[in-house]
Amino acid sequence: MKRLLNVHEAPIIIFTIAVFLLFSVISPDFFQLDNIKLILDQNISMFIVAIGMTMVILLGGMDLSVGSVLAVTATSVGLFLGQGIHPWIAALMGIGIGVLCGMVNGYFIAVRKIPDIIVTLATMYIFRGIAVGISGGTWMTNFPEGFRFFGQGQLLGISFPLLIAVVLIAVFVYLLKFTRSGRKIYAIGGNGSAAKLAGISAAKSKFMVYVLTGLLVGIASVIFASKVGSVQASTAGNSLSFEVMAAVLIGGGSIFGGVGTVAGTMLGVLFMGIIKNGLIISKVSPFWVDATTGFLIILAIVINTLQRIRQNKGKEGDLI
Amino acid sequence: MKKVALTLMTGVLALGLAACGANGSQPNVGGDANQGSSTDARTYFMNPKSIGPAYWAAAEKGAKRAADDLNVEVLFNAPTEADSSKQINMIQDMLTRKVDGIGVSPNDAKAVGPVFKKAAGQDVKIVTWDSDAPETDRQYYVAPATDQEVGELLARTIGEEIGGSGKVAFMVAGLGSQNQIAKSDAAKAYFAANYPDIEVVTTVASDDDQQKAYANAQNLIKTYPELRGIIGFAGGEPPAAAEVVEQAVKAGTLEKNQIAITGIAVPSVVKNYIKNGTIKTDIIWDPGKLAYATVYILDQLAQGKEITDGMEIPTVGAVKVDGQNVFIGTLEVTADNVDSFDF
Amino acid sequence: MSQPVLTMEGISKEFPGVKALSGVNFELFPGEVHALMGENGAGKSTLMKILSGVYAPTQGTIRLKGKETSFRSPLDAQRQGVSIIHQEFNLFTNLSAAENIFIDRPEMVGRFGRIQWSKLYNEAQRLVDSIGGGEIDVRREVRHLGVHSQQVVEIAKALSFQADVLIMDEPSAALPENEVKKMFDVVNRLRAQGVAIVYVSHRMKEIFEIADKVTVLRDGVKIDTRSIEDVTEQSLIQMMVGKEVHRLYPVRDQEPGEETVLKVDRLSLDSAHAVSFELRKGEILGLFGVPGSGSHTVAERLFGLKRGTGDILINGKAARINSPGDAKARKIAYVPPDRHRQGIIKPMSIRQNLSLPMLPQLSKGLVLDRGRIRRMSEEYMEKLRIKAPSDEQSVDFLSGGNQQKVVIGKWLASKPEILILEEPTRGVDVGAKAEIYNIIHRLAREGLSILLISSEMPEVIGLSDRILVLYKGEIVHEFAHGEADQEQLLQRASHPRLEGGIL
Amino acid sequence: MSAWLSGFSLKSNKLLVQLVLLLFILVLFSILSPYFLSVANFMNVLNQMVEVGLIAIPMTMIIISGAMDLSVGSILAFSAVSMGVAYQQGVNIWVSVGIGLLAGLLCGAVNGYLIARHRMQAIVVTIGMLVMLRGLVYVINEGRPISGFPDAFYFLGQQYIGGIPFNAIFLVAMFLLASFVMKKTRFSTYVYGIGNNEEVVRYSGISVVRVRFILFMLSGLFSAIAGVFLVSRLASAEATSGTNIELDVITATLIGGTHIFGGRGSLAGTFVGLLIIVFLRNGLNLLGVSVLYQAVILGALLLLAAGNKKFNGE
Repeated sequence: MKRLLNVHEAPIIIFTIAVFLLFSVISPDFFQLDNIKLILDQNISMFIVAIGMTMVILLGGMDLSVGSVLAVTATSVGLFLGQGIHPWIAALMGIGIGVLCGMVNGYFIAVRKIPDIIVTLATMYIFRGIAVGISGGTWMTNFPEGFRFFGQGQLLGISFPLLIAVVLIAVFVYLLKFTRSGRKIYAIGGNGSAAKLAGISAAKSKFMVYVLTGLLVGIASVIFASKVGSVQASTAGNSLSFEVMAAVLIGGGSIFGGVGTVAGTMLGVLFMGIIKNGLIISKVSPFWVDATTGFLIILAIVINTLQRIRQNKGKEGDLI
Repeated sequence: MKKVALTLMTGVLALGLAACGANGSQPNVGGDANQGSSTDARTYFMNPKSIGPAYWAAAEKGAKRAADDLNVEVLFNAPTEADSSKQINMIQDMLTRKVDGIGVSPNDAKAVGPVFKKAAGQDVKIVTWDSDAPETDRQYYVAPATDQEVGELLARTIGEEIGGSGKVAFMVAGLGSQNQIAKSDAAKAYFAANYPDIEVVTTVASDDDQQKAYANAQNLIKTYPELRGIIGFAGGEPPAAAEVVEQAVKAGTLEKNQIAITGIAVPSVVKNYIKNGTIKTDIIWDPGKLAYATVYILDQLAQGKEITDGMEIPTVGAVKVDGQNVFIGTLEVTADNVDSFDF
Repeated sequence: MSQPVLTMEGISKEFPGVKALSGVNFELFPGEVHALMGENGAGKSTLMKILSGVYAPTQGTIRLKGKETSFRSPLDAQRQGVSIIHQEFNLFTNLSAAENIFIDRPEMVGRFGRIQWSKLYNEAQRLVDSIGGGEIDVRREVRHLGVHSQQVVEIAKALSFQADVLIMDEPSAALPENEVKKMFDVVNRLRAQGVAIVYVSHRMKEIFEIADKVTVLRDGVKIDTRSIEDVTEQSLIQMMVGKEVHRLYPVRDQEPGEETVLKVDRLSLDSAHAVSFELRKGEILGLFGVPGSGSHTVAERLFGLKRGTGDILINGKAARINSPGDAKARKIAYVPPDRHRQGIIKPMSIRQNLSLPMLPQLSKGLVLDRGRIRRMSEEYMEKLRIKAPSDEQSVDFLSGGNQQKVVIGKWLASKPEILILEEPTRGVDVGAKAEIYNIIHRLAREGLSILLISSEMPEVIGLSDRILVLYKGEIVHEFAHGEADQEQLLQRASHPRLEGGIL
Repeated sequence: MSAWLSGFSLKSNKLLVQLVLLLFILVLFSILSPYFLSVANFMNVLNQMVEVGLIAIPMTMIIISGAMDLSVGSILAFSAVSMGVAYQQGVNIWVSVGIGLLAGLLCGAVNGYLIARHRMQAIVVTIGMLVMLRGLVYVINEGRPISGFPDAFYFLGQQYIGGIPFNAIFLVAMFLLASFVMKKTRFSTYVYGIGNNEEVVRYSGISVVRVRFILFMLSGLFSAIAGVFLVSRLASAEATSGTNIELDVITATLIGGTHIFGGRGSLAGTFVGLLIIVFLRNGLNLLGVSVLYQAVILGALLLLAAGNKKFNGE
């Protein structure tokens, strides 16, 4: 038990379980296989985007533009489909556009060395403008039947998007935990100057991370478009960046970089998803939903902070 | 302190410049601003709630067509989000441009009061469309019908479809949006009066976010297994509800036709759902015609002409004028006529 | 002996306006421990930085195993077999000890780019064990390790590169005495394996214990290289400081007063340890302890940076000190050990730094009194002889000594009664050191009570009226004026109980 | 000589760059649009920039101190609606205003308590507050706009004095007052000091907690004042007011040359940055440029400004 408590994600695990139990008691509809599937299903794009945001935050940065990138890619996919392009090719092209957006961010951040927050604030405006511009103000909708597969299809009896998310999570857990590239991200975020001394190029890693984030957002947007069935360029992914950042930080990440895991982030997303779903299932007045969500986010952060303090106290040895 | 002084000086300088500029350019502008005379460059500002949604894009087309037909200039613009204060800033900017009339779909009926008063003071014609701002200086309100009528129509549609009893949920774009509140209140009142066995279980809001609307609909059918109907009060809600219901039916968690859906949505967006029967009836009006009528009325006003009941507006047809309200009428979209709409 | 593994010839290094090294020759043979000595500012650190690939020399050649070479970066130097262990850790505190040792190393990567964690952990544990760090779990994150364990990780990291040449910069500074012994064991083992070690330290005793040769630098010039048998402590000091040796510590010509200004009673350092002592008016009380003894915590407690239990009496009155603000109100001033992090705000001017603690007193109501601030700042610039063209210059451009004087000056302006000085001359050159010592003396003579916390033994011995020795959170010995020498002091601070009967 | 110039002198150079940019925008739009260069239009713009401007004052200070407050928009709405509800309950309008301001202070205090006292990450806490307060706004009045305030109250946001909008005069007065504080008082030294090196300020016997707390209280207060002015200008208190205003405020601050990592920046710069974005918007509106392109232009400008700063700074 004590070992368990020392796991970095311990507080959020416990808190998530507590909230889960609370909802299960309040509403009999909550703790059901169907509903759990539903929660996962509703948050697929969040899960995927949050992987990218985890890496960005590990490097000590933040990406405010993910929502706008989602809008650009989803709109492009819609346009391609409207041109009668095969769904798979349209999806791949859309993902390519996501990568391109990531490269734009990466270029300004890693090469031109402009602070992340400024670049992504700017590209947030720019990409959103482009998205609405190319959409011509109309909705992307009436997608061909073949495109539905990405958001609603089944493979081996499992939801296809869920499968994609699981694969991506596995790949990135592996990447961050087991490869040099992944460990470099932790090293740079943990101690930039020591990383430099060890010959690690922060610029390369940063560029790569923003490109990968673009890729992930691209994938998420294809699933998003297919699942929701329609894309409105002006509002798609509007509050995505804040929500995803909150999820990463709730999952134990630190805004100063170097700390956080994909697993923790996924818990963070799950936590937010459970709250949103649970509040509605529990038939809470709609006016209270946002207020309660915000309160629980703050509570989660408070708990995280307490854990950090507790861990620092447990430092080995001397008086210093 | 030096820097502040420097800044202020620049400001003063700029204002000075502005003052000179204003004097210099007055003769030019003055000509345009003269009311009513039949100069060929009459300019109107058409201001929807926001830019982006398909509904307003369709309206823009109608406004542009009116501009061509009437040989006037129409500027069509709004903030990217349905934000009252940004909308008003934009109207103020346009008043500076000395347009001859403004057609506004206010995000907040009360908040446009002051800017309308100012416009009226400049003898700019004011017409609200799609959403009204009563008790302001607006001259006419152009709408398909009143919010109350639309709300009642939606309630009646769903009431008939589900046979007069059962649970119904409302999906709105924003909990704070005036026209959404008015319509949903009217629908509730209609149920209370005509279908006492219908219970409105909840109202969920998407904040105009498609994904959130989608998640809301998912949560609704999950939370209320015996739900019989959903009314979507804004363009994004019915397709989200239909998508979710269709997927649930496909997955076998919901019986076909268990949940009836109706609402306000552009036909092109819900075409597929209407064709395969997920939505039986969709209430809409042609936003293009609405905008066309608005520009037409503005132009009539600017030329000092009368607005009369039953007057014929080209491409729109005869309109009903009731006091200061102009109604172009609503349309019911069903599987039979869905292909006949071009918006 | 065989061929030298490393030869440096005619090494010079110039920075804009400063010649840090001129024409230094240096030879290093396999299997020798070569001590590099010199006062701060003598050029030691520049030479080390050239050797480890941080700087390129302006002139001169480096030959490694007979071949002329150059180091493009620290990593390049490491790959060529020259590793350095810095005094300040370069660790990723968010990563495990093992990963720190083998960060970004291709040899730990297996198929599919997979890092071989078990191999990595095993190798790391083996390395750490081999230098007496057996109690360290290399899977733990470094931020959970204590300072000395972190140092062991640093050493293991350097060793992991199969180093031919190992530079150790003040390796014992952070280690407790028993660890120093273990570290010597490692050094001896490495020497036996033929690794050449450059050992940089101020600690005479260690030099004589471990080194084979010693090279002394002064003012960027090499004075001499000698075999350790050919030198004594006295002659080494002579070589290092030149003729200034006698004037470094001014003669104490006044006795401290009788009245007790500060009385500390059972002041807790952590849950298990507490200290009690008294400080008299005009007294310089030295507080000495090896790192980890708690001397730093004493300062933190007195200045309200850390809370705990126990009584603090100032002029006989109980004082509650829960924040630095409380301490300041009780006329306690604190010159912290790390001036870059705790002492000066670099982009700000000397004047702004000097006036920072005193701004409430230098304001008329809410508005700053520019005139008084300028006069105050100019007064202390002059009093402390801070060398700068103007007090509106940013402190970033000052030398270490002058920066330190700014930190002292900003507290003197508050007219404190008790001044806590911690490592007042760290990273300060000899000339400035002497000046700062003079300032300390003058202040004591003017009646200021000073608590001097320092890890430099000569400083503590040379300045203090009394010395308290702290060991693992307890005061274990008190030396009266003139009673202590370096050997005794170190002994008491290292393992007091071996001597028996002190407590 | 140049080496002796401290980092602070760079600031004035930067301000010059921004002033040139502003002037360029003014001249450009004067040429492009015959309607731009007129007193009425300028007064209009002044009237519109007040809310963003008021919040930009504490935001500049907070960013200089190395933190950020993303909850300002929600605080604005919370205060505005609190005031409206109080008035609806029959409370005197000026007392209601007081209640609105108190509500803002309270939100600021919560932020300050968590961030200053418990050293939590400012961005995270304020995102949480952003969501929670916006939710509470809907709880308070179920999302219905509140209007029907007495005419005396509209003075704040709608009255012109000598041809100049009263709220703009108030904004300039606030900027001058804040500039005075950020130049002439010790508070400013503390704020810049914390932004550069928080530890040193703490080790100088100054309560960093108190300074940070005050900053977030100020942020709450000014957001509330902005809310009151907004209600007065629009004659209506809405649940959605102030949504995304934090982005405008931060953009103005950054274009104004304040460094995102703290330690450097000035209110004068923010004021110029504010003028740049409002005149840009106004000019583009007058030209009938769609808001879509406006967003793109604003983003590009931000990148340019930040990139340019790299060039002549650091």
